[in-house]
Amino acid sequence: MLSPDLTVKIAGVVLANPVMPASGCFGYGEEYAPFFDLRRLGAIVVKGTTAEPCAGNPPPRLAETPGGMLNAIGLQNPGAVAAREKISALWQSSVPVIVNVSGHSAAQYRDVIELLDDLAAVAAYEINISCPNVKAGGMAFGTDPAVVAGLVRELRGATKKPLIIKLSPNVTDITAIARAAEEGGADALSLINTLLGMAIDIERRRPVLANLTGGLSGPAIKPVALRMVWQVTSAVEIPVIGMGGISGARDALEFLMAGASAVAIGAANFTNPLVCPETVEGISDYLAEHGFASVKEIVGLAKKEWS
Amino acid sequence: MLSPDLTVKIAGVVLANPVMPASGCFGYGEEYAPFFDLRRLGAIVVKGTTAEPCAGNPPPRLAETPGGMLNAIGLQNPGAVAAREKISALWQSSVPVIVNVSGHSAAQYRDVIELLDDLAAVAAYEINISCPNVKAGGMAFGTDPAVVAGLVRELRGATKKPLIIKLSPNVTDITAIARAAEEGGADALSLINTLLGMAIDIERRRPVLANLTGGLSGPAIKPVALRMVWQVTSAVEIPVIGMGGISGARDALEFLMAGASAVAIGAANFTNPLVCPETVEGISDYLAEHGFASVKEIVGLAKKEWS
Amino acid sequence: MLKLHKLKIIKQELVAPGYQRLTLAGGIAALAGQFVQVRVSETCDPFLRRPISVHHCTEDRLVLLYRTVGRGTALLAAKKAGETLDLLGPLGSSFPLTDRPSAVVVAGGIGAAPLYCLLQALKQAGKQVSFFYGARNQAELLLRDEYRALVANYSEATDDGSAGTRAVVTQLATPAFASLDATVYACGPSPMLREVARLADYYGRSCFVSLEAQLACGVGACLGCVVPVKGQEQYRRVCVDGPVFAAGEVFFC
Amino acid sequence: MLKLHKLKIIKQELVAPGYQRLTLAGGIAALAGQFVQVRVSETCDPFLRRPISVHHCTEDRLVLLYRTVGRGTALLAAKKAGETLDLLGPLGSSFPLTDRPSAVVVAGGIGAAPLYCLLQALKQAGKQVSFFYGARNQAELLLRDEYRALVANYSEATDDGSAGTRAVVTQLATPAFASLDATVYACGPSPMLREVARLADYYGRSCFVSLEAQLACGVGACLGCVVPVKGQEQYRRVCVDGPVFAAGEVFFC
Ligand SMILES: Cc1cc2nc3c(=O)[nH]c(=O)nc-3n(C[C@H](O)[C@H](O)[C@H](O)COP(=O)(O)OP(=O)(O)OC[C@H]3O[C@@H](n4cnc5c(N)ncnc54)[C@H](O)[C@@H]3O)c2cc1C
Ligand SMILES: Cc1cc2nc3c(=O)[nH]c(=O)nc-3n(C[C@H](O)[C@H](O)[C@H](O)COP(=O)(O)OP(=O)(O)OC[C@H]3O[C@@H](n4cnc5c(N)ncnc54)[C@H](O)[C@@H]3O)c2cc1C
Ligand SMILES: Cc1cc2nc3c(=O)[nH]c(=O)nc-3n(C[C@H](O)[C@H](O)[C@H](O)COP(=O)(O)O)c2cc1C
Ligand SMILES: Cc1cc2nc3c(=O)[nH]c(=O)nc-3n(C[C@H](O)[C@H](O)[C@H](O)COP(=O)(O)O)c2cc1C
Ligand code: FES
Ligand code: FES
Repeated sequence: MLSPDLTVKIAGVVLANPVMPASGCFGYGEEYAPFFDLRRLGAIVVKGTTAEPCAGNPPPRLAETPGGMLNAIGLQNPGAVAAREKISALWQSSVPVIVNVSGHSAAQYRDVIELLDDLAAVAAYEINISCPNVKAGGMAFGTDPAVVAGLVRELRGATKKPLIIKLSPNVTDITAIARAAEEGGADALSLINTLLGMAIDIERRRPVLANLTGGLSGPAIKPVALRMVWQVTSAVEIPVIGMGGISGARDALEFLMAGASAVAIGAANFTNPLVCPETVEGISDYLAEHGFASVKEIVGLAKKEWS
Repeated sequence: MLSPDLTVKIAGVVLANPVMPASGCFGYGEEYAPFFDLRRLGAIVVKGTTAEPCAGNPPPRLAETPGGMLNAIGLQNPGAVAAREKISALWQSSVPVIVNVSGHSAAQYRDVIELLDDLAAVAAYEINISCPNVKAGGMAFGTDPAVVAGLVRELRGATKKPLIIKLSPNVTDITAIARAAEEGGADALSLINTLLGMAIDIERRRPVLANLTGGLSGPAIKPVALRMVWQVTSAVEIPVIGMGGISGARDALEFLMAGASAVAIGAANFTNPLVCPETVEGISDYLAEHGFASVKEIVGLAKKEWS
Repeated sequence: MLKLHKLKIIKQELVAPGYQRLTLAGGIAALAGQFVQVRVSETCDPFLRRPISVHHCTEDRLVLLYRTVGRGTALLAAKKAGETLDLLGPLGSSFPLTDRPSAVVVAGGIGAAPLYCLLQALKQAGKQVSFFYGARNQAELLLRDEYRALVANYSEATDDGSAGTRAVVTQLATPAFASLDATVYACGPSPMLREVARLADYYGRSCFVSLEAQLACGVGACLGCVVPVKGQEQYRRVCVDGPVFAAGEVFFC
Repeated sequence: MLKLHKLKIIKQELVAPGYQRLTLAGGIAALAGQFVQVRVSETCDPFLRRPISVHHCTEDRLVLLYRTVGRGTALLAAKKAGETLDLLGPLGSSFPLTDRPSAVVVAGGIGAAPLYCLLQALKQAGKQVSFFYGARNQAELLLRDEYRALVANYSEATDDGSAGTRAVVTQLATPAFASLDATVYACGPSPMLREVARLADYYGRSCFVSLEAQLACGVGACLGCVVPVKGQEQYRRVCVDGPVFAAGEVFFC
């Protein structure tokens, strides 16, 4: 039997398979390189990168929750200049690198792009308009369609590379934001970022996280993520990278069938460092067993069967 | 040692303790009566009741998810007239009965109240403006502050009994909705209802629920619920009944410390039919061990310690 | 007060690859067709209890027979003698005995589990019982000798012919539907039940089937497990109105 | 390729009420102070791995010593000989050996776990070692004979005086800080470490402490486990930059 074709094309970039680690959960790749050959990934999405170095939030930054976790990292990163080196090193692995771009203003997003745009290593930008842990406005971008359209339009003018807009789930109608990003010129969308949550330590009688609130990720959020991927892929024409609670091939297949063209895996890397390559294999096995020649055949399949 | 005072007052109603089953998870009480003495509850919130009998959604209506479950019951209930009997029967137990009221229009909510308002058994109404499983508009009420304020104002004119407004978490800014309900004349708020989610069966390649989407509940949603309770109790003066993922006293204490004056327990009843009375005892034990004379002392405690 | 039990596991046996028989200390006075809701994990994943029929029940023993199909049943299968099992029950409706002198009982695969209890009750009531036991292959015909010992007429059907007749079990049972003045009872996969219901209707036999559905509460409170029932405006709950229904009520179109 | 192990459990011993020693087959070449990330459940609750220090490690054995404090460690304690444990490691920094001729090692409670490895290394390197072991009571002074056998000077402190001196362990150790030309090593609760750091600073001893934090990835990727470090603009990660830090770096205000 021929092995199924796993390639997908997102925003003009061809990926060898539809599986990538999610931003912030895989550093710049170096930490997971000892566990498996990174060339088994469809792409690598690196940590949220800002123009200037960013210290992030004070600790505690983590809390475990039922079926998931809260994080309030607050975009700790070495800044775009230092990130150049890490990105270039990563590229040696020949896997497309997607740079997650963060900022507190349109100008700051633009700065990151300008500092990185000459790097051949950068295959695309993922514009994080949805980080719930940055107080100065990160969330604001993600919740107002007009602001989103304007930001995307502005960044569209700053680079020829593909722009993937990463959406916040903490909104009443994610399809409105998705359409705004599409109108602004986005090449693709990523969803979902984390749900805004919190935890309280009843012995210390105070919030667990120094930042008060944090972003909820992991299996717990999968049903919400899947619903939003279904809704958004019905509302826009551009491809969607689906994520939120994926911890293996069965979850990934749900997202693909809901309409995602590719998937990203975040928190599950922490439980199982091999989750990404195992998911690639699991998807391939499913396709082979069920007689699909290409992963593209199952994208949105649950919708087609849904009258 | 004196046992701690567990009484709380919500919307003018005195409850013997701050724990009640959440609407839709406890029927009209009869199913759980064989497991424990219902008088151990602070209140009983009954199934969402509509003016006319309602068949609800076709099956399948349930899907298990990581740390939780999806439901798309669609408000199956016998209608307000038939509910009168069940409510009266329940009242024999002497525990305040809160009737969860649902509808597709302001007039329908009003009808339910008119059909029940003479019943002494009804201690308060919980107005469900947030059911994600009713297509004809249930959600719409819950997502627009102006509509919420208008609805509450109208219902305020229809009854002298306390009105508890139950909010949807599927919004960008729940504090705006909460303030609107307060302005409209709400006596208290309940939050959260379920998060909108879905699941796909990858073998059958179609959504698991006949209704496509369903409401996510259970431990998985606790961090989101807790965050919203914290936010809302900072934004309004009226008391809040907190719920979402509570499965025992430790969870309930988190909600109380976040600012909730009482808590409701939904899906956890399915796993542990004794979860409500066990939670009452666990709260009492915690108060005694930590030297609190009354549960009211810990309401919002995590906020006070939070500078 | 009632229905919530913590029973000690006496025996956990692998009766065939992928099939377990679990013996618990303590009786719960269940009727044939009723089930229990088993808590398989102390954690919130899996979140819900798992419904398992009462296979056999005495004053001081409860026996479950189950197939390991997913995570919940795998966790159940991993529990060992000496551990305690948290369960609710007995829950749901039971198979009614009728005034017919004989009974035709049709089992498909693990659907045989609750029918063991029923065969005992029928035997006790002095009924003439014909039992038709279908499975994919010989290995999945569980506890054959024990079932055989309870009935007057015992027949087997397998998909691959590795035991009994190579046929679907309803085909094998058809002559009995035609010839016997019997009440029909069945448990198994849905297509099998539908065919049993059709045959019973055709031959004018009263017929009871046990249904499955995804449950949450198991006690009638959540309204999650419903099926449409003939002539009823409201859906009925599998967990309290069933799992045993008159076949004509639930297979009607 | 590296670091992900599935090791067979050889022994699971209760060494004191609430404390377990777990012996695994297979060596992972860990240094004193390093830890492993243990997967305690196959399900998503608890979701994260649990960090446990390497207590003892040979070519073909890995030994962990841990306290059962919550659900994760309870699940770990429930695992039995013959089962397999999924773990990542060795992870993190280790206790450095210095050119000082002697060492003062201070353990608070279960903080003793990684110090066993260190005491072995110090012994092997021919250092003169004074070990101060503090706990709430005698029962929580784990494996006393084994620790005692590794060191020249062994002293105990308990909160209730049920063994050794009734004192906090840092009080007991203070004279050694003053008199010995030693490197100081410590692991235990944060207030104890802070006091050790203060004493070491006061007496001019170089000092290394092992910190705890809530971890997620354990490999440096998530930036969740950070602590502020003196003179550094960026926070440092406990899981890769630590858990062992120079005391002055992390206790500086
Ligand atoms: C009233 C009742 C009585 C039952 N009695 C028995 C019994 O005596 N012995 C026995 O082996 N099983 C019995 N079942 C079925 C049993 O409950 C399921 O097999 C079990 O819940 C599966 O749990 P799991 O976690 O192992 O599988 P999951 O991981 O939940 O699912 C594994 C696979 O099984 C399928 N599945 C899950 N639940 C069901 C279901 N209820 N019906 C059909 N397919 C399902 C899923 O779609 C999935 O493909 C009964 C079910 C009901 C409703
Ligand atoms: C690098 C490192 C090495 C460690 N080595 C050991 C070891 O060798 N032996 C050992 O017994 N423990 C060790 N620990 C601590 C151990 O990881 C925790 O006790 C464990 O994760 C608790 O898990 P749980 O699920 O049982 O408890 P939880 O249910 O998660 O928590 C129970 C209670 O313990 C507290 N708690 C949880 N984690 C920690 C923590 N990391 N530090 C302090 N309090 C915590 C919680 O706040 C809660 O009050 C180490 C921790 C780190 C970071
Ligand atoms: C520790 C951590 C750090 C994260 N950092 C970022 C980030 O820098 N930029 C971003 O866009 N998303 C970030 N995310 C969100 C993830 O990329 C992902 O959208 C989310 O976690 C949902 O996926 P999951 O459930 O598989 O983790 C972070 C998530 C986690 C858990
Ligand atoms: C099966 C089921 C039915 C529900 N029905 C209703 C309802 O009729 N009206 C309502 O306001 N909320 C309903 N809810 C929502 C719950 O009352 C509660 O707000 C939600 O489940 C979150 O709490 P939990 O996580 O403890 O379940 C229902 C929830 C479940 C699981
Ligand atoms: S499972 Fe809840 S009503 Fe049947
Ligand atoms: S736990 Fe992830 S960086 Fe330390």
